[in-house]
Amino acid sequence: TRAATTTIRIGWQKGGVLALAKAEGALEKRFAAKGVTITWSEFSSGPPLLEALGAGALDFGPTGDVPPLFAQAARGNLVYAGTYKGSSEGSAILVKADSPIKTIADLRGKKLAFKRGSSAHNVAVKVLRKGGLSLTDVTLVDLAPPDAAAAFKNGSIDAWSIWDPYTAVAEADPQTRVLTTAQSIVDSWSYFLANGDFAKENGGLILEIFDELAQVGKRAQANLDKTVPALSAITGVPEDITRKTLQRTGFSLGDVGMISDQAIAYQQALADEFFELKIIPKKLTITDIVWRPKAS
Amino acid sequence: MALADLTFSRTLKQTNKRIPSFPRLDRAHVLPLVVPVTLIALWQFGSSTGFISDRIMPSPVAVTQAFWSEAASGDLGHNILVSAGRALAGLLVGGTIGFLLGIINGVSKLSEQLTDTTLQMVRTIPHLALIPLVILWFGIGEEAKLFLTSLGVLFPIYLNTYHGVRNVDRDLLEMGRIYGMSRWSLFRKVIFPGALPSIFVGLRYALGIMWLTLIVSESIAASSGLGYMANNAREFMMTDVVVLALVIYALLGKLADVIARRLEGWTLSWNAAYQK
Amino acid sequence: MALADLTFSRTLKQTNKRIPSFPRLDRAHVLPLVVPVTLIALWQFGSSTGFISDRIMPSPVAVTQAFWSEAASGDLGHNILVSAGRALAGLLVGGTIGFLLGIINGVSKLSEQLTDTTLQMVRTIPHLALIPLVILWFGIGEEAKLFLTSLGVLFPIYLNTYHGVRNVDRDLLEMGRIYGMSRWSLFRKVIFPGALPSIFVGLRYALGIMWLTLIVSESIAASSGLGYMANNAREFMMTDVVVLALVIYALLGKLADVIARRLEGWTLSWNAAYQK
Amino acid sequence: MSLHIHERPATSPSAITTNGATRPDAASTTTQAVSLHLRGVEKRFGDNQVLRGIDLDIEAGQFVAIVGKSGCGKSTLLRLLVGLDQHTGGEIAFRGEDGNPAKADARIVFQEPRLLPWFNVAKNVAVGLGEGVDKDEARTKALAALWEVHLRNKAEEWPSQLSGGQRQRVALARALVSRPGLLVLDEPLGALDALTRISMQTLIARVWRELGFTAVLVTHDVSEAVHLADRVIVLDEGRISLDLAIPQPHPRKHGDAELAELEGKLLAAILKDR
Amino acid sequence: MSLHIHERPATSPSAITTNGATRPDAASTTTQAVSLHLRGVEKRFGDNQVLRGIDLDIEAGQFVAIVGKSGCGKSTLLRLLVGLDQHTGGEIAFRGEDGNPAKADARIVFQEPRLLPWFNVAKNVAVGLGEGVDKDEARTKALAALWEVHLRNKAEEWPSQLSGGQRQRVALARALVSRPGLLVLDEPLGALDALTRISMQTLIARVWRELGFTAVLVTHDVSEAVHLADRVIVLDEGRISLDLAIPQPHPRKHGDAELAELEGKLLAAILKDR
Ligand SMILES: Nc1ncnc2c1ncn2[C@@H]1O[C@H](COP(=O)(O)OP(=O)(O)OP(=O)(O)O)[C@@H](O)[C@H]1O
Ligand SMILES: Nc1ncnc2c1ncn2[C@@H]1O[C@H](COP(=O)(O)OP(=O)(O)OP(=O)(O)O)[C@@H](O)[C@H]1O
Ligand SMILES: [Mg+2]
Ligand SMILES: [Mg+2]
Repeated sequence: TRAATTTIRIGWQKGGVLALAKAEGALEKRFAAKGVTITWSEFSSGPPLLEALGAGALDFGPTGDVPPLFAQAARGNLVYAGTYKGSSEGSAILVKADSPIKTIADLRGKKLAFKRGSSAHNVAVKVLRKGGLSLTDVTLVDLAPPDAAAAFKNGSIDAWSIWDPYTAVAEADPQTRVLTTAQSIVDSWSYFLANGDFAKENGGLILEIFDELAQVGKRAQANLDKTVPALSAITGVPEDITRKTLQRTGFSLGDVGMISDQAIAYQQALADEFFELKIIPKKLTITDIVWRPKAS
Repeated sequence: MALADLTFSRTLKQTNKRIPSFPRLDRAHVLPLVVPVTLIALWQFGSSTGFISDRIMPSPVAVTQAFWSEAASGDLGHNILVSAGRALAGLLVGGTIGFLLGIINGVSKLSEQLTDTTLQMVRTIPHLALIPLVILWFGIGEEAKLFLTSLGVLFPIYLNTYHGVRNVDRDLLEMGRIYGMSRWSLFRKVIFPGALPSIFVGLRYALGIMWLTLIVSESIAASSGLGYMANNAREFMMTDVVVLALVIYALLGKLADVIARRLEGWTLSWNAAYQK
Repeated sequence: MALADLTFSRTLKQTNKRIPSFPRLDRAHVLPLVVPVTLIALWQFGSSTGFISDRIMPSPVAVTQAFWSEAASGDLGHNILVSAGRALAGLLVGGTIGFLLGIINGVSKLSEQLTDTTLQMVRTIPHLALIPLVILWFGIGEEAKLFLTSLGVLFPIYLNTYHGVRNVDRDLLEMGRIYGMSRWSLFRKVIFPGALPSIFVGLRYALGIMWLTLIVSESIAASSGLGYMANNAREFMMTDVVVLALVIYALLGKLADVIARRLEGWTLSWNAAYQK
Repeated sequence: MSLHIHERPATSPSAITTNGATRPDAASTTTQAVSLHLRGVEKRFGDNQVLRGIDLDIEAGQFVAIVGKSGCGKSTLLRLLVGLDQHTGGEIAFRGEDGNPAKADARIVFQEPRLLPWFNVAKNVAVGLGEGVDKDEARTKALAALWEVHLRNKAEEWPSQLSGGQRQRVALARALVSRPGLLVLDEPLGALDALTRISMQTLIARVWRELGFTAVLVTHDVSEAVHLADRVIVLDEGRISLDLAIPQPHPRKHGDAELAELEGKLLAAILKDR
Repeated sequence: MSLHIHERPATSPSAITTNGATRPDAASTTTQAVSLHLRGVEKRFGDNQVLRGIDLDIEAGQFVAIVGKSGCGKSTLLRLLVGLDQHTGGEIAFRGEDGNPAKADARIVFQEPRLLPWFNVAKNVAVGLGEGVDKDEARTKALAALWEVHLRNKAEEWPSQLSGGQRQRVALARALVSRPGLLVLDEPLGALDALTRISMQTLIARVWRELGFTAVLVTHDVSEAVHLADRVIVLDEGRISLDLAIPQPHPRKHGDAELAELEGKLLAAILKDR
């Protein structure tokens, strides 16, 4: 057995409740009495964060819905620990304002860009299906958000499946049009994941993190005038755009909690679908890597 | 021991000749294999006994299996071919530009003073940092990849061509003038062959850098190629494929080097240093 | 004109001396600035007139503004300092290892045959492809960055040290033996100073590569450093900051080169080629 | 031609037996030697006046050696003669054997052979023919010139495969292949060992006798000057300080007591203030 | 000492006036010269038998020159004498001036000066003292040795700042600074121009007369051999083909008719089948 944990290594991405907690030093304060310190590592997207988490270089961090599927398929040593919810409105398919693409069906044969293995992948699959298309009906372009933004700007791609805050940033440009958001197409589940070993031994700490995050989130959502500049300072995203992302339908920073059966079912359905589409190489059982606090 | 090896090298050669059971040629061929083979054996041993967790490093057997499955599906061959095509195109474009710049700057003081400093500064810009601009300028197609690879190849060829031309024996140049060579003859008969050994050094550096740049450029919206395979494997955390990609890069690097050396030995047959 | 410049360089020097209004020294200092200044002027002109869309390329003024705002917030200075610290640490570790390997392989035939091929193959592995393994081995902290930067710096230093030692004048080595030098003396008085010019070439290559590797290693979970700044600007398409980062990379590369040359000129004062 | 004070047989006996082949046709053409006329020739590099007024007449077909201390201006003078540099004062004129002004048509051989390492021996010699010569013709002439320096059988080798003396012979063949009226030699044997030097001296003497060009040789080796030249000129601080005729008939023997005496005399003149 | 056939003054007059300084103390120690005794010495490299049985006795303090065609084994013999290679047959012995077996204590000077370009002249000379010598003492001795070769005033320069002849003089000083009993010279002047060579010959002759070591000189230049040595040995195909005494007294003059004759004789012997 290991000595009691004295450090929690948290991976974070710009935005979200974790960024706010970092800015406030809330977790540090919470754990100071226990002698536990927090270290922060910044990631630009979910996959590299899970890469580090699965490799044991991190203890705890947030991602979207799709990245954990790949991490599980790759046998990374990680578990689903909790959920948070964003707004499906923040995920969208974008086209140029003057684009001839007016409906989802118009995407047939066009170049659609998104990062493979990101939540935008899922959005693309489901939006296309709604329009009567499948992934094979469009030309897929695998681009990370920064590269896709550049490619979108100069017209190298016709459509772009993307999430907030990139959506909001792009929307601010008058030359951009939202073809459709993911609202009522995709559920906006996001997850907190933990390293498997860490979760096994530090269930208590994880529960406390959730408790703290929920408090920080509720406070922040209630006081957007303070939250917006704080978040904007962290991310470098302009304040008006930050405000817009925080005010999307259904969005709540305080919506942090333990993983629910509903989320597990959603995630299992997603895994099955992606396996059928041959996006992931094997059939996954989500409950295999769901962490539950030990009854004690 | 060590220094003796160097200073008594003549004596050593002598000695080796006299041990027929361990001839020099074989020794030179076998010794370089000792370290890699030992490492791989240890690695497999460690993996089999569980001493090296396959989380940290997939076993050689796993990598070999990854190789077979990638090779069997035809993906591996296809990816290598695609990358090789991109590499060659970049080598051709970047190499030509670097070569011409090197010749011009080597021959003209004015052009050198005008452009050398600029080129030297551009040289230190990381390709990774250039990607957003490259996408803005060239989009996400093959042009962007060609641009990046060419840029990577350009500088070693430029630098070495330039130095090669600069260091062409001044006595030979004067000789050319004395015998009334035209400018074109002077270039063809004196400057170019004189700079050739140095250009080959540049080529070998360029071949190394070529693969390095390729993986960066293949992170832009590629759907095939070695870089795509490596980037993809990383994203889906398939460590066996990651290691496979590394091994293939190493082998390709070695192959390119061997080809360059052959070419060198063949073109520079007049040079005693390249005669075996 | 061009060829004449080269072959008649003696005469040219003569001629320049006789034009007092345009002395040689100034010309050598001014000419290298002509191309960059012209380019920047054209670029600004193009941006101002809208000929170059700021989508494609932010104007020099925008880049300068980005510089001021980054500098004023203290971020820029901080990022440069952090990166410089990482670069130096990598240079120290990788440089030392490369230097030692180069000396050992240069001096011992056995060690060279055992390790050189392996090293040459490892050399061609792209750092970007190594990242997943580096994370597995070293995590995401400074160790991982140090490892990558060291690896990048190691090979140019190794290669050039090795060749430097190999090419030490055999006559001088024999001389050392004749006069009964101990191994340490032979190293200190003959081998090391003889290899030094080549080691400096390696150092200059290494300094170039140092920044290139740094940006790759700073893409691993960094929250400060130049690479972080560049990657971050890339994420949010702040092209002005992207270009600013490029300019800073170019300047830092130039600076490192100037420092290396100074060091070179100072250490190699005995060498006629380095005397001005 | 009438100026030559030594016999020049149409075909030298030594030439016929070399390499067991008969003399190639192309080589039988002899040369239109030129005479040199220098009046008050000066040369300065910036503030440094190297030549301070040289008056010198060299008959067509004569062999003149120039000796003198290092830095006294010997190479500078030679470079003026072949037009590699321009003189800053005085006059240099060339006349044909008929006495009319003529083109210099000069060739120079340096201490270093300056062969192109990436051309074989025959192609190196062909460089001496200049531009625009038909390939077959160039090769024929090159082989003939190689025959003259006894290297016909090395035509296909790389320069790196030759000894120092052989390389210098290739350089000589290259200089002679175009049948120049004036051959200028700047310490051509300075880098060779003493024994090779002696056999090269014999070779140069023979080729000169056969082809009849005007020869100007710069050397540090007084015994070499005395052995080869009709006339030895001592240069000192940019001026001619001694002009000594060597009347002995060609070919000359090593160990000749009279030559040894002339050599001692010249050495004394050169080294007087060393 | 009694063996020397020429006078060796305790202090040579030329030495006192050089550089306007008096001779430094450290240089006044003379040498314990050794005699050499070779019996049937053989050397083969693989199948190539280079030396085929050399019998040779050289008295302590004698100056012997070895001449012969390129590749006849001269350098090989010298390398055996200084222990740079091992002979494969026969015997090599050294005796002190008292007749007892002695350590060779030999030094060698090559055609290339082999100076360390990154050490100044004085430090290069100090290398000749070997390891573990006190720094101040090393410097004193080095300066004294430089004084002997008339380069005291160049002690702080880089080798690259010297002329070829000066560099070779530094190499000589380095070889002599430890007062070896035997000095072996392998074409030491081969790379120098003829005039510099002549003044270097004078210098070598003088140093040898002053210090009294045994000297073995390999040279291609027969006139150099004749000018310097008590005895000239011709090597041919690994054997001694001629052993000629040069009885003329030292110092010798250039242009001497008797020396010229001996030179002609030696040349004929060496070049007989060229
Ligand atoms: N291109 C040049 N520019 C300036 N000075 C020169 C140039 N060429 C020669 N000199 C100077 O002219 C002088 C004579 O040089 P030159 O080469 O003619 O001497 P030399 O007699 O050939 O000497 P050596 O016997 O060493 O070859 C020297 O002082 C040299 O520095
Ligand atoms: N280390 C060696 N290994 C094999 N052969 C050698 C070696 N050293 C010399 N030889 C051979 O021994 C022969 C004599 O060489 P050596 O250097 O003694 O000749 P040399 O008389 O000094 O010639 P030169 O006048 O050209 O200097 C040559 O055939 C040479 O190839
Ligand atoms: Mg000269
Ligand atoms: Mg020899």
